Amino acid sequence: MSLQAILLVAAALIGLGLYGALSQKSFVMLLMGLELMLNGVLLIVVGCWSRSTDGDPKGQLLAIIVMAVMAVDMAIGFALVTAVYRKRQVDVIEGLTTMKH
Amino acid sequence: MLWMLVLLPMLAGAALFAAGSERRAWLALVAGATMAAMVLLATFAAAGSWHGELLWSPMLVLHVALTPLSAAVALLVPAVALPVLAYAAFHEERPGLRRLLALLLLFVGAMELLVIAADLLTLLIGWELVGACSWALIAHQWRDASRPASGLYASVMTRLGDLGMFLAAMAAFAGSGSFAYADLAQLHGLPLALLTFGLLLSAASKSGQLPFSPWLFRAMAGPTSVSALLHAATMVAAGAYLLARLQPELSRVAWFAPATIAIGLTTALAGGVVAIVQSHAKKLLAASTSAHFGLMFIAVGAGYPAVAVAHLVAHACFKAPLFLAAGIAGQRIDGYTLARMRLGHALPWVATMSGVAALALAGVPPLGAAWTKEAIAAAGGQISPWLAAAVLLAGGLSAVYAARFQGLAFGFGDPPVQAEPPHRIERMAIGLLALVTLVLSLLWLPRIRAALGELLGVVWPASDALALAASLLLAALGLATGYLLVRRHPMLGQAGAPAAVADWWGLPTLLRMSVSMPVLLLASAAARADDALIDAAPRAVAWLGRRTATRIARDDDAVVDRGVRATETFTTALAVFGRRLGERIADGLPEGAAALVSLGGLDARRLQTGLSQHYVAMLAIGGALLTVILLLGS
Amino acid sequence: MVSGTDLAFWTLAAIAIVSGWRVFRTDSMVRSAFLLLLSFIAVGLIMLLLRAPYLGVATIFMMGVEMMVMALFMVMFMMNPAGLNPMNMVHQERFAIVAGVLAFAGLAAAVWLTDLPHHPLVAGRPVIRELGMELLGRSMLIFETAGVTLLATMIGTVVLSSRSGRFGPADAGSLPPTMTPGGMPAGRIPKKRSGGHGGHGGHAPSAASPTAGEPAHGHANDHPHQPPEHHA
Amino acid sequence: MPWLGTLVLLGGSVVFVAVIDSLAFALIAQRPPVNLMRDALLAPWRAVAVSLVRQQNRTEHPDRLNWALAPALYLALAGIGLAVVPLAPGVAVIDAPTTVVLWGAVETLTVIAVFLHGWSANAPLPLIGAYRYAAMGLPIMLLSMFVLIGTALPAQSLSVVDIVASQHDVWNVLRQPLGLFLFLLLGLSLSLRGPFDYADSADLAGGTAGEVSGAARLTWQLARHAMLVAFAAMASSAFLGGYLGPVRAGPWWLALKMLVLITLLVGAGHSLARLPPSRMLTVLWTVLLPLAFLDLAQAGVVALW
Amino acid sequence: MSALRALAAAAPVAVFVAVGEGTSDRVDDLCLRAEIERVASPRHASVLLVAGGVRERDVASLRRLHDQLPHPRATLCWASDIPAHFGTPRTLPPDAAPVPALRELYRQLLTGEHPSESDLLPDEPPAPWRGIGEYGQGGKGMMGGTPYGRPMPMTDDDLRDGLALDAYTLRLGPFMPTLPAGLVLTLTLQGDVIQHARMESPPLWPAPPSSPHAAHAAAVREVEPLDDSSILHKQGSSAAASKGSKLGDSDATGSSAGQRGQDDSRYTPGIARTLAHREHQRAAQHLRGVARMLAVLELAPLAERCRRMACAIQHGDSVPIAPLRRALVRSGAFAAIPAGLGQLDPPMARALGGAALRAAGHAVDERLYDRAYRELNFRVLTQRDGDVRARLHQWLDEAEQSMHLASRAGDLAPAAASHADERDVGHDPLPADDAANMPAPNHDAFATLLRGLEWNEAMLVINSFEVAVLRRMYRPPKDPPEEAGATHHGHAM
Repeated sequence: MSLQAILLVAAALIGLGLYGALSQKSFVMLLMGLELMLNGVLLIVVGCWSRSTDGDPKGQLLAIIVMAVMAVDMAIGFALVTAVYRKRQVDVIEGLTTMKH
Repeated sequence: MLWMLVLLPMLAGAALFAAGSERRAWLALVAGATMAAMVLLATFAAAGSWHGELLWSPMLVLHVALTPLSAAVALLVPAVALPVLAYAAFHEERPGLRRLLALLLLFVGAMELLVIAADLLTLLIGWELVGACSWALIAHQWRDASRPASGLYASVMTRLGDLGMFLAAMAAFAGSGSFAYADLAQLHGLPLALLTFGLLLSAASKSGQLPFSPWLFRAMAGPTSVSALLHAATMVAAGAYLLARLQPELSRVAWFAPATIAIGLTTALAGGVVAIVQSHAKKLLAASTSAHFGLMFIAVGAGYPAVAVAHLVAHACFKAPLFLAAGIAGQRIDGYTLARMRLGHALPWVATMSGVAALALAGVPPLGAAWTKEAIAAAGGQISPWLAAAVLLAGGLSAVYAARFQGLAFGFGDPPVQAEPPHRIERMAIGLLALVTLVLSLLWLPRIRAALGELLGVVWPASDALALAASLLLAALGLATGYLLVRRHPMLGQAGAPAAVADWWGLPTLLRMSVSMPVLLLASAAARADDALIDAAPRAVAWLGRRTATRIARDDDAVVDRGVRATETFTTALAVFGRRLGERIADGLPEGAAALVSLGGLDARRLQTGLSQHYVAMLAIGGALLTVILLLGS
Repeated sequence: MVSGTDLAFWTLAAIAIVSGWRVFRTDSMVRSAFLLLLSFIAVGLIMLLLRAPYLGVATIFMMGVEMMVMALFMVMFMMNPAGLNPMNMVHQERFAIVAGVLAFAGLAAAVWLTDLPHHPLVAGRPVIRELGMELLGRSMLIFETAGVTLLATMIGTVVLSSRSGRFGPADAGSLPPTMTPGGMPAGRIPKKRSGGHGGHGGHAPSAASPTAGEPAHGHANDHPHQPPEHHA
Repeated sequence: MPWLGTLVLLGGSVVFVAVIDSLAFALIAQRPPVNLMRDALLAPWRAVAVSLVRQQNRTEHPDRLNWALAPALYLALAGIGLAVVPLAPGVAVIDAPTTVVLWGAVETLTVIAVFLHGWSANAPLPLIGAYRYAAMGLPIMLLSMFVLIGTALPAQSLSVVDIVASQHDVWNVLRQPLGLFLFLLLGLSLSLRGPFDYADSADLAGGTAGEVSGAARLTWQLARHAMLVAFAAMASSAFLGGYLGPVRAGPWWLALKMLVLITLLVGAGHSLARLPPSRMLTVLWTVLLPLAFLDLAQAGVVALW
Repeated sequence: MSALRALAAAAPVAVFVAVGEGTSDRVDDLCLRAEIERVASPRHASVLLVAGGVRERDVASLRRLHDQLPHPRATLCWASDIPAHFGTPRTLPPDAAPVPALRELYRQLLTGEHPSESDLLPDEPPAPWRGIGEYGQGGKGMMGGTPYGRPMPMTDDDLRDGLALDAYTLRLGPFMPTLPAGLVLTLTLQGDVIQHARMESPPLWPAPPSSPHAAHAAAVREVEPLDDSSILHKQGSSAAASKGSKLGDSDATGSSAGQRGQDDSRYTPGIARTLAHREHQRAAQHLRGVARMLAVLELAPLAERCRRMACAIQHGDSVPIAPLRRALVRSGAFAAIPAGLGQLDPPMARALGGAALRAAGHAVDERLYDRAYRELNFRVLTQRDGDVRARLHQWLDEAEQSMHLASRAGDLAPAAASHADERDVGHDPLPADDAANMPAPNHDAFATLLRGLEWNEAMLVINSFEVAVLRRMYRPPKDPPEEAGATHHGHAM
């Protein structure tokens, strides 16, 4: 279980997340994609913390901060989806075509 | 503190010039006070034997010190300057009076520096300052063109002498590594010789000895007080004082004594004769000054510098009032021709004072001047009896022209000449000086002489009765001939051979012929050569340039015209070409660019699909590019 | 020699990656949400293997709640939450695949090339105590800031998602999307929305695109009528 | 050893729960006392037999994987919940340093299990049951976590083993009396009982379990009882000192406390009315959560003191 | 038969009851028996009991209900003729005791003697699932309507939040145990919030019409032989205390006849419509209402206790209501019901009448005009705010008052059974659909009451009305409801 293996797994998760974020039509699935990428990031943080800093508490703090980011990201994402849905009643990315000047 | 002696007059002069008001009394008061202070300071300095040095640079240190001889002269200079300055404040005309008195004060300071100098460098500085002051003072009335010319003539002649001083200073430094007088003892051989030659040359030029004596006559162009102070009492004395000061060191050179005696004797005799036949009052006195300094040279050459200094003091005391009197007389008849003076009746007080001075000039005992003349004779006698005789002869000559001066200037002329009496201060000045001359007669008292000798630390030369008697005889003989000359030949020296002799035996013309003429010829020849040869090249070049310019101009017309025509045809062709193709290009480019931009704009707009997934995609691409760049960059 | 933890790590990694991949491939949205949860649980367990007990379990704990909410949102907003009515919910598929692969390749290359340090955490270290001291000790500010950020997020989400906004109801004038641009809103006649249009009264269900609900001259509170000459 | 002990405890307790459940129902319903005890004792086994005999039905297009996963997950979570509890000093199946957080994770995943159970049936009433339980599950889980943190304070550790050890001289229920009451509410919600039974409620005709029959329904009921057992174990460990007891500490004290709590909960389950969901949510968020904060603060003060 | 099946056979029979016309009360009493267990969902049942006559429009629902039971399953039609193409269920004449039949049927089912009945309907969706879109999705209009038979949720603005989410139209069948028997609703839900409610068909009377002048003794008789004495069996000891008789715990069939005989003298239904009897009926009726409310409040044991008391009272025992009220207060039932839920405004209350009217504060009761009651200085009990909680209190108070009146009334036969009074007792002699000629309330009371409520609150409101009041709320649809078979394939329940 070398750090290289961990980071490779995390890279795979991030790649999958990116694939998901780019390919999915619906906003919520886009959020899922981002969440998966953050999952990869979380694994990286904990992996590096465990394998290289031999227990520096700041590593764990960073992991907690990443988790906080995931929470905030999801919360704001859902709020925006709701707001957009109220306004446009659309939950598919194609529905929003006004984001240009 | 000794430096105060130098700085006080200089600062007073500067202050006087900067802020002084034009009122004569105020100027006289300031000058007088300064001189009185200097006299006091000099006495203290002499008493306390002060000395001082100024560190100019690690190598160059200016030393000043007082030996008994220099103390005496240092005391003499302000003493004589006091009455002369007062006289000048009231005698000279008003315009430029502040400049005159300031320069006189500056001169007194410089003279003091020269006197108290203890090393050649300080001496050189004082020597140069004094020369400059003399040039400035001679050319005081610079509005009259001849005065500056005379000033220049005088300063050039003395500068030639000064070169000797520079030579001496360099030799001293080369030899002993420092300028101090004390170190001069270490010199020997060539440097010592060079030093002696330099000093002797400069002393001779400064004291108006032959062959440099004619500049004194040109110096008489300055105002009377200048002539009195500089060209009689002090500046001219610098040369004699220098030799007296350094006589112990210089006498180690074998040829120093005879050379000095030779110069002194010839000048004394020649000067005496010139003075006798001179018809101009001030020039007569100037010739007499040269003569008496010749006597001082003889005394130094004989090995008795003290005697030279004593005679210097005496000479200053009786020559100054003579000049002052001549000044007054000259002012009255508006000219200095002796024959026209005869002011005995008009200026009785001045005449008497002048008489006392004339007697001293003549060397009539019991005046001090006589004793000093006798001392010189005695000193000369030490060398050889013939020298003593020559000295006495010179003394006789002085008696002659003393009588002639007194008789002509202040004799009793047939038609009584009317002139208003001089200002009270002028009379006081002449009176003071005459009084000092009388005080000097105390020298005759052996005790006073011994005390003075012991004070100065010198041994007076033994004077024998025979010499004394001979001098008395000669003096009486002189007075008589003078009287006769006045009576019979009052116009002597104004025409014919005596006129030529009167002008230093034609020495100025000789000098002119031998020195200035060749130099001028050489200069003009060089100028011509320069014009002929050196200028030829640039002229040729200029000529050549003009020729080519003309040819170019000619060709130019042909070429240029053809060129113009060619360009004209070319431009028309170009225009035609332009109209056809150029227009298209000129318009095509901007329109094409505009089209491109609008196309790009359209594409860019198409890029903005409004669909956020496309934006996310672009973000991803951007991120990738960024990482690639970062990777490439690292 | 493959040790127990390595075996566990590789199985969990496989679970995480496969479930991560299946998240975007399943039709049923609720399943994809809980597949993501499975992926997170796998990562959490890996963290346990990496001797970060608190972080692992906390991840599972937090992600459980989050995925629950995610599933509810999926059901709320997605047209086909149970995936019974297969529809294509994917766009720019190829590009996404390429991007994903490239990202993975790039990161993998980076990982592969750098020589990573290897001094694993010693077993006995009181990791949780240190974390506690750190959170409420030296990095108290960071921790509190994160807390305040979460508070701000809560407030933000409420404001964003609530109906009543400062400038009138958030859904004023919103109409269901039309099947064809400019077509009739799908499935129902848009009745006058309660908080919707101001004084203009119910608008006839003319075949008007949602943006051109009103006749040309009429004012529209938030649907400015595009002038006809505006060609796309 | 801990494995065996925990399994025996689980099995025995589940049977006890089933018996107490039917006995409490009969007593509260004031049934004629004829062979009441016999029926109550036999009721669990009979229900098992009936379920096993019956065919497992299918609805239309259910989410078959999740439908099977839900009861299994629910039972597994109950198992994990119980495994966390120490039977004797230092003796617990899972003795990780963060077992309290693990218990939190169990609570969270229980909500997901019940939601999945309701969602997978692809029928309206179970779906409504799933929604309502999801709404209820989260606040109650928050409530319980605050209270548990309260118990972790004196132990200065997140491990249940340490928490029990910290109650050597004074039980946590004395340190924070309010904590046990609030924690018990969680028990009702976790095991879908009485006032907190929003998932399998009667007004939804069985709720999430309405469309389930046969073995699946059996595992679901079994899981419900197992979760109640796990909760009782956790509650008694966290608040009543687990295996600690006056004469000699040992697993019997734990068992006794669990049985008391189980009886209390089953009785409350059958005799307390259920508020409508919106009203219950208001009570939870505005009354019970602040109470939980107060309790946590009080526990903190006690711990600091 | 394997040990497992033997053990299963010993368990109480899991019965799902499809309540028909006028049998609701007797079914409640029946289910008090220990031998059978009434289950909430057909999935948990082994035997489908069809009690009473099933209306024509409910037969389709019955068929779907039948297919929802898991194998091994069997059907027992009790006191009802076999509905059209309903397979070969076992039938039972109305006067036969259902419980032993049920046990026997169940035993045979387990032993395999009685084969598990097969499905009545083909097991595939009304229309093929395949959509017309290239991905197999979507019918014509993607949104709304009922593409190929499945009710496709349509987006509609939520009442409370205006968020246009899926509004799901649900048809709650006649056999929903929570709802009064026979009531069919069409609800449009967002989540569990009711956007729109409509009563498709009114609930069935819970008991056969027993009004003296309309149905004669035959009709009453038709009900009487029902072996409800066995129901007494389940009555709790406390209820029996008042009566003093110790209910034997012997097997149901044997002793019931005896017991019934025992209290015949006191309670001769139908012959002397004594005031006591009618008050007992009223009290029982109210208690059954309370029981249904408690079931919704998840207080199943108390509900069963309440039903047992109702059964006892209906058979003439005077059971004290106070302990029940105390138990209710202790269980927090009143506190649980939110204040102001299902509040009736005066016009609606007047239109609906009955206990609901009195709960709304209007002292309107036929009994006031009855001389007998006046002699017993009868006072009309009213509540104040007319919401669900008030109605619950009203039921309890009236039940207690009725018991009090019954105990004091002795054999005083009411001089004139006023027509209006009987109506509110619930035994409405009028034919099922006579509501049409009643002054229909001016607007759809049912829809306004339920609009915006959550599911739980809606159930509380529906169950807070007697069947008579609910029937008055029923407003027949203007155009004939398209009853065509497979269209509204709503949920079978």
